[in-house]
Amino acid sequence: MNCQSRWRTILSNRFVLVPGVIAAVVLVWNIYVAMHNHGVVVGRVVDVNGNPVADATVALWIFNFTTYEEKEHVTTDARGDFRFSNNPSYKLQISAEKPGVGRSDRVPVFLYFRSQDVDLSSPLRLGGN
Amino acid sequence: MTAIESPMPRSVGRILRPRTRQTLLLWCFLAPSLVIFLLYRVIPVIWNLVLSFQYWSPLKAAEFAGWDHYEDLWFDDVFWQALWNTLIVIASAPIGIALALGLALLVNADIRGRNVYRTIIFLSYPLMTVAVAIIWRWMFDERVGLINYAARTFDLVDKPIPFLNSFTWALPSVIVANIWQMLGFYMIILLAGLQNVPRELHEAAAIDGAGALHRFTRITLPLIRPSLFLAFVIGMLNAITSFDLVYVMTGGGPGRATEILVTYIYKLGFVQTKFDSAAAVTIVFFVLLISIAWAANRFTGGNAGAVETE
Amino acid sequence: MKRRSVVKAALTGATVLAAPAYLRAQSSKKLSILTWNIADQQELFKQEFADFKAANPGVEIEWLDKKGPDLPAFYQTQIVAGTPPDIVDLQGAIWVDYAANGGLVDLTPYLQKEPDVAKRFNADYLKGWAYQGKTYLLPFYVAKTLLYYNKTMFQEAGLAGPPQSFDELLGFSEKMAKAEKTGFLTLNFDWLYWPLFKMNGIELLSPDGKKAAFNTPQTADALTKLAKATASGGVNKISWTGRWVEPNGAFAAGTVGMLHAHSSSYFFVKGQGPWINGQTLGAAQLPGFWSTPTNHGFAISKGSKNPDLAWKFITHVTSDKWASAFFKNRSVLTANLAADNAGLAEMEKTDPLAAAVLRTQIEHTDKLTGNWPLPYDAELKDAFWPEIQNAALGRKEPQKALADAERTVNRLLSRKA
Amino acid sequence: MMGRYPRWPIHFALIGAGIVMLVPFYWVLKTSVSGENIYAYPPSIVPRHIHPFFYIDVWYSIPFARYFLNSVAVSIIAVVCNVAFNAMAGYALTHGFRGKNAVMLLFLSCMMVPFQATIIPAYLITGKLGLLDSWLGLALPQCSTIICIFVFKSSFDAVPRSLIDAARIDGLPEWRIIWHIMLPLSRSAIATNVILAFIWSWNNFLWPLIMTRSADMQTLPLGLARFLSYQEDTTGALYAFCIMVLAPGLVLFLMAQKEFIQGLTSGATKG
Repeated sequence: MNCQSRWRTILSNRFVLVPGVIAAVVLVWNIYVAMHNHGVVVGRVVDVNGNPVADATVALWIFNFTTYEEKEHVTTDARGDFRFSNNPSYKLQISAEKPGVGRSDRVPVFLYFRSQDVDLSSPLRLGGN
Repeated sequence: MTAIESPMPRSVGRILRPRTRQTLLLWCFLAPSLVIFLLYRVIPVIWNLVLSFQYWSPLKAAEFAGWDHYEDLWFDDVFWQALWNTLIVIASAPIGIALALGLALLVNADIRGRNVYRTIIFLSYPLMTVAVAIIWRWMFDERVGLINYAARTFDLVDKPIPFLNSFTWALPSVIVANIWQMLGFYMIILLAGLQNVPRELHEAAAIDGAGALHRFTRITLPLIRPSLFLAFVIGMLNAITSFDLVYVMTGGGPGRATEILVTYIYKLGFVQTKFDSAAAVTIVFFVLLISIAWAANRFTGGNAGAVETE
Repeated sequence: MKRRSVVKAALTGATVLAAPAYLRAQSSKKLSILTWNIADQQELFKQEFADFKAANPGVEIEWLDKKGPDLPAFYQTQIVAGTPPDIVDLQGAIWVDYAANGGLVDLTPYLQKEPDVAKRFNADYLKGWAYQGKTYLLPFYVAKTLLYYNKTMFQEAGLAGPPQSFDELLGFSEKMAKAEKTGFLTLNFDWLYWPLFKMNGIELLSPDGKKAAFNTPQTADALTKLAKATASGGVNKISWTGRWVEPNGAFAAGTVGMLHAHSSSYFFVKGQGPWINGQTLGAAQLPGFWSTPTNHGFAISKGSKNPDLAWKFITHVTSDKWASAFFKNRSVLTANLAADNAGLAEMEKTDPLAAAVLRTQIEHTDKLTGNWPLPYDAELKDAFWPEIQNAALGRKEPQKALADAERTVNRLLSRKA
Repeated sequence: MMGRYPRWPIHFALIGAGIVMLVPFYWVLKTSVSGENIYAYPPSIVPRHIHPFFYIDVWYSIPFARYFLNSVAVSIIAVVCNVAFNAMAGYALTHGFRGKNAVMLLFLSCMMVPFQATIIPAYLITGKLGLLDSWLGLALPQCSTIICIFVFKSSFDAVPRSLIDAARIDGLPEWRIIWHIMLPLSRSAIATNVILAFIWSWNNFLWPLIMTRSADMQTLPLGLARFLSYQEDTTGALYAFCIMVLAPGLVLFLMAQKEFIQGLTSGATKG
């Protein structure tokens, strides 16, 4: 069956193997991206000693070329969670504020691709100032 | 090697093709390359030649200028400084070639992993010159550069050396960066030459008691002269290709310390919009390179074909 | 010869396929704009183009952006090829050469037809773009040199506030020069160092611009003082050898008492110097309030096919509305009076330090220097500056350096007359 | 040659040379991954917190995919034309004919022309050909290089004459001789030409800068100029871009380096 062995030699040839592997990785990555880019950003706001803060206003800053500009406001629900639904950018800053309780400084969030769905691991802490 | 020059045997020629048809075909094979060199090398040189005898600017009509531009160059000490720096850059090529010859000899010795060494040393050549310039501009930085940091940790020097900002160190630093990038390419060309030195010659000489140095100078050097000449020609062209390196690393500064002819041509033409004097400098530079190549060719004894087989 | 015809067919096919994109999209009214190294304002330009297209239907706008050193090469090649971009953003004095050679459209008739356009701008800055009585550019964004000073180093050396005279400036820098700390540092490209000479009453050229006028005892005295201060470490050597990254990087490292540079240095230095805030950085005018501008303006190329449309576009882009949007985006002065005042007022609230720096850019605009409208400005700079550099670094006696500079400058002026 | 000598001094010297060659690469990679400001002092040898976000920054802030496509298209055209034209010219030069020395001198002197001085005439000529702002126009100046013509010439000279004469006697037309005899024997010279042509067209900076007018015809090196411009600072994004521009050239070189080294070694210069 020399045509099979011929195929095997062609496939194992460096010039076919390396570009083939690269193309496969790119394809898998694009599929993963297509499944995860709805622009959802989920997180929680807590106060200085750790318990959640209800209806604090959370601001989403998106990156446009050189500066961050404020795009959207959302308020946290009873359990202190907040959710943005259409974040277009790959680099964000998020800040939370509640009059009387305090403000958090702007937390930078870096994503792997545009509008990647992300659940913020560490909560936003409202500082005393 | 047999002399290739001999024309085809008389008898065979008559059967296949009349000679004129054969030469016509050869010219067709040469045609595409010739057209490209004509369009992008020969015509521009003629354009520059014509321009160097005129007062010409993109917006004004041209008028005959005679030898004025060449005369201006004679009195222009920036031109002489740039010419001197260019000659230094060309003279630095043999240093790079000598280093590369040393490395080629080492890599040519039958040791394990010599392919890995060869690849590592050649790695710097595919890099973009602009990227090389950025890296080395940072390496030579006075305050935070790696070279000053290493020199201070091994306290070779008490005060950091301002490499790119000092009139004495700027040009050597640019040459070091240039050699770093070209080392791999020189080594590969010299390695090509070394491969063709037949091994038996060395064994025979060794038996006769010739020392390593003696064998090197008597056998290896003469036989790799064509590759040395090719490496020198490419090294000489560095005076042209290191435009990006000088332009990004030092911009010709400090003062005129690293101004080479090709950056001066670019500045004259595009910054001072004096295309006619830039053309004059181009022609002088072109004649200079041709004469150096002719002299080098004569010195190394090979004939015009750098890689000629004789 | 079958083979050659095949090759010929392939070549013609390739040329048709590869016909240049912008020729195919040739429409009746087409505007092309070449900007100088400002690709970061892509979003703002998109909005401006859309707004302009809404007001003038059927117009195609092509936007090109080139880095500083590359723009002249691209622009002049396009001029020679006869397809220059209609509008070009030019920096410093490079426009004078094009204007003197008849490469730019004279805007004075347009300004006379619409007098309110001229009234928008700061008159001193607008005057900077006049050559032989004709105005050739409208201001896009402007900057001029000011004196940044490191307040902590000033307190350490027991100095109250910024120096008021040349000798005080050198005295302060001597006091602050200890170990690797230095007192004063200036940028040196595009005549930015010239106020140091102007405050000593030194003129570069005779009033008619035909002869060098700088070879005087005052200049020799000032140059000797600068050389002595450089030798003793008062003046940092990078002033004479650095370009952009080196001087700003040195000041950002916090080891330099004073930096003489224009407002865009502030954002570079702030990015690299975490120590910089309202208490540690002061911004003031140089003694004598002299300063060298380094401005950007819009010019219309002579080869443009519809100059009137180009004029409408540059008045549109420099209108109060878009100038203030530009100020807000890039926090830089546009010489548009309404936009600058509104922008500065608003910035005082958000970033007072930046506002203090930018306010210096519109004060004492009657004392602008170092911008002689000469068609051979680049050559004059290359003839004069190397000698000052040699003298300041102590490689040449000041008197000899000035004599050599005078000879080369006079030879240049005689050739150009 | 150095049979009897101990091995370790050779390895020691080569490792030293290797370090000198690799240190700049390592520093660029370290800065592009960790991103602490390169002007921070003292410089840290090992990168502290490693993150890939500079590469993502580069991917989105310039149209990287479009620039990459342009660069690849121009390089393919340049490499294909380069190999074809150089092989033909190299083959022609193996034969003696009347104008041969004149052509050799012309080729050698063409190498000496500084490209910076030929920008305007080259642009005008490309304009007249109607190839402005197009892939073919970008690739045309690189469609033939003289060094590679000589590499082909010497590898064709290495082919024994008897083979060619035998083929001629059998009545093979000229181009069939090349296709079936000459080229297979100089596969390594082709590899040399492919690698060198790819490197030179991929890293070409000044010609695309002058030639391209519309933003979507620009090649990768021009993107670097953009990073150098308004982000004059030296954060990781600039170095990440250097790595991303460098990577394709390296991958191609590592893949084809066996033939490439052999090409330069066996074919280039017959002693």
